[in-house]
Amino acid sequence: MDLGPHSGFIIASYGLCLVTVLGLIAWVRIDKAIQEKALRELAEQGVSRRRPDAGGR
Amino acid sequence: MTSWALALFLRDLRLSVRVGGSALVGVLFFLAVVTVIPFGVGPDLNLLSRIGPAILWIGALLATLLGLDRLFQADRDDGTLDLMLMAGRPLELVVLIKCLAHWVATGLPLVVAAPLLAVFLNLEPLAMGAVTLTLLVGTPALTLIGAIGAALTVSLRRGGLLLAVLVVPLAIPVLIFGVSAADAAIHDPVPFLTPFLILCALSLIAAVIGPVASAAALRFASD
Amino acid sequence: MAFWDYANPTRFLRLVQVVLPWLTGLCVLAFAAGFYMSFFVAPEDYQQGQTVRIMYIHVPAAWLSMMCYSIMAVSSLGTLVWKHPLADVSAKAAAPIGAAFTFMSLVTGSLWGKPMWGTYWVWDARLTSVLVLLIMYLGLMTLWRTMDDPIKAGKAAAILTLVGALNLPIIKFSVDWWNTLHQPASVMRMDGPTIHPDILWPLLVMAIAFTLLFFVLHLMAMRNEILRRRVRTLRLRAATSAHPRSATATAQPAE
Amino acid sequence: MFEDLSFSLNGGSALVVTGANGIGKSSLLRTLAGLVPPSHGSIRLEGGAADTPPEEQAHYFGHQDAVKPALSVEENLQFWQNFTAPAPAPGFSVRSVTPLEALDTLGIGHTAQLPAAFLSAGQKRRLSLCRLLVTSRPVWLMDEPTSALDRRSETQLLELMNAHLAAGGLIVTATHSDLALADVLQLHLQAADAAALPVEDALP
Repeated sequence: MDLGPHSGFIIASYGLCLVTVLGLIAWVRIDKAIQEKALRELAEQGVSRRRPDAGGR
Repeated sequence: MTSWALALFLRDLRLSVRVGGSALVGVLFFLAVVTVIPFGVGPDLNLLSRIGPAILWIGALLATLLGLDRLFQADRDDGTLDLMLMAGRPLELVVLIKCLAHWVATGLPLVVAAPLLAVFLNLEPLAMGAVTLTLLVGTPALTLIGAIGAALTVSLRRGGLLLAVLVVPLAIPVLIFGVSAADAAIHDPVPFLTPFLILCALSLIAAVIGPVASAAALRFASD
Repeated sequence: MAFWDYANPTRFLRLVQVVLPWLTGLCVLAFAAGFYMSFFVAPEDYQQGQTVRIMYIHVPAAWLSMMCYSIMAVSSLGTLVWKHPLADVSAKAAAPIGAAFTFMSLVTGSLWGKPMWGTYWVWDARLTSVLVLLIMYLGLMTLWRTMDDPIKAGKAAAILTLVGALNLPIIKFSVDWWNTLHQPASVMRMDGPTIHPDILWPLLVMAIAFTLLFFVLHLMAMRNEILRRRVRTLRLRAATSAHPRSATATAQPAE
Repeated sequence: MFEDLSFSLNGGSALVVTGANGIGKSSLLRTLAGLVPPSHGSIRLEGGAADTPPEEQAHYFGHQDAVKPALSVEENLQFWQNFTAPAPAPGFSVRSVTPLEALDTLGIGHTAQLPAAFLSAGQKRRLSLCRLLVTSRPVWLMDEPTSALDRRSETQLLELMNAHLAAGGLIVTATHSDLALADVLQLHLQAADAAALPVEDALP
């Protein structure tokens, strides 16, 4: 379709929005991977969540 | 021989990026200053584009000063500074590297943000480029001169404000030649290169005087 | 009260696991419909031509930027008044998303403004208020980052969010007043488009799509935040017990 | 601050500085560390690198831990190993260990990857102590080394100090508690005119 004389601006605004949303999705996914990796490593070390008497406090 | 320098640089960079660091607070402050000025002078775009380079430079100066008070104080508070004095590394170089890391973490983001903020001030693309270029060359001088103030106020509990008072007069030449170089690029007949080269020279001089003076101040501060 | 049933993070995570795929699917469908309608159903504006199509992302993004702040304000009330354990998780997870939507509405607005007004930015009352909102979002995000303890940071941020929520109408009002004092004659004001159903429907569908997107991202970010706190607790425990396997044998008085 | 204070110390021996609170034990150590210039007099380290000032051949283990909470435990230690210049001396032979070995020695190896913010006060103290092991320097200046340490860590600390002495190192420490060190000289600081007893070394 023809977007007229200002097609550059229209494409740019849709494109930038797309980039921002993809950035948000990437942030959420990467963050999840980092936290899950840390949880796995802690589980391998043998630190368990269900043992409230283990901590000093 | 240079591995200790790299280790120090990376450590300071990490500290400013991690939790509790202040890497992006400076840019945020820069944005806030540039946003507030039109409320004071009015939204006239012609006026704003005329004083735009000056606004950006003053904003960058204030943002740089704001982040400097912790440059040495954080290290003094937990005893790191004592150990650095005993580490057997030239203190002038240590200061220079700390300044470099601080500039990469707080000064460089200001330079990157400058073209974006220039849009708010209705600057022409040429003016945008000129301001960004002068900031790229001039903000290291601000950091290095500010380091002297940071070293002098390192033992004071509320050193931040005093630091600004001490450093602002010293930073005036940088501001003068930074703004005039940016202005010269916009208004054609005035030569751009003369003030720009003086600005470069100021940065180079600061790279010598800053570390030497700061190192001397830090040596006296440890008691 | 159903709201309180999900105070338990584990139960909340299970709920997210169930709801998220459906929500994502709906979101994708809504965006497909929204894009189709905004490009092929909606007519071009007799005055603005094709650039009016920017409106279909600009306006929903602006709405969402305000809705997100309202959600953060309610969450902050939840933190301070009702002490709901997930409230500050919700507020913290919403801030970057809100900042991103605000950023989108600013960028699209300025890309719309260039062909219409001849400049990327004017200190128009509405634009300026949104810029102030962006600064508040970024400030809140920084406040969260500078504090190590999530509970303390959550309370501080909640106070700032609520003060901001009370302040935003005042800011909007004063910016309006400042702007009418100064409004330079050279800037052409955009007239609000007469709402014709052909425009209204795509706009509404896009607004629904953006809202769904917000909730998908918000739930995912909340889940990450819960995991992050879990990691933090476990790490603290890992540090205090000298040998995690035989923690009871070596338990020392902390500090 | 001090008058007529002079002492000398040979390789392989320790000097324990005692005295009432506020008498200047810490100041003496900080003077030896080169952090406070002596008003007159001099500090010499014979047998070390001639062109290196004494404080650059010494480790200072003071009240402050110099631990950055935002860095991981290993990053903290790795930085000090890279940053601090080692000072080899002829009569002193200790190889510096890697950060992980040092952490294991002091029983905090399992925290290596954690941010240092999660450590307790005693663990931070032990992390700070690891610093002395990762860079080899002949002189240890230790201000109240046992504070915030539990009994087991205290025993470990004594073992480390004795090993350092056995390798030909020097230790100057200010303390209130009795330290079971191999070869000890006492320096008792007193107020007023009888400022300090000059202490002579016992070993050749």
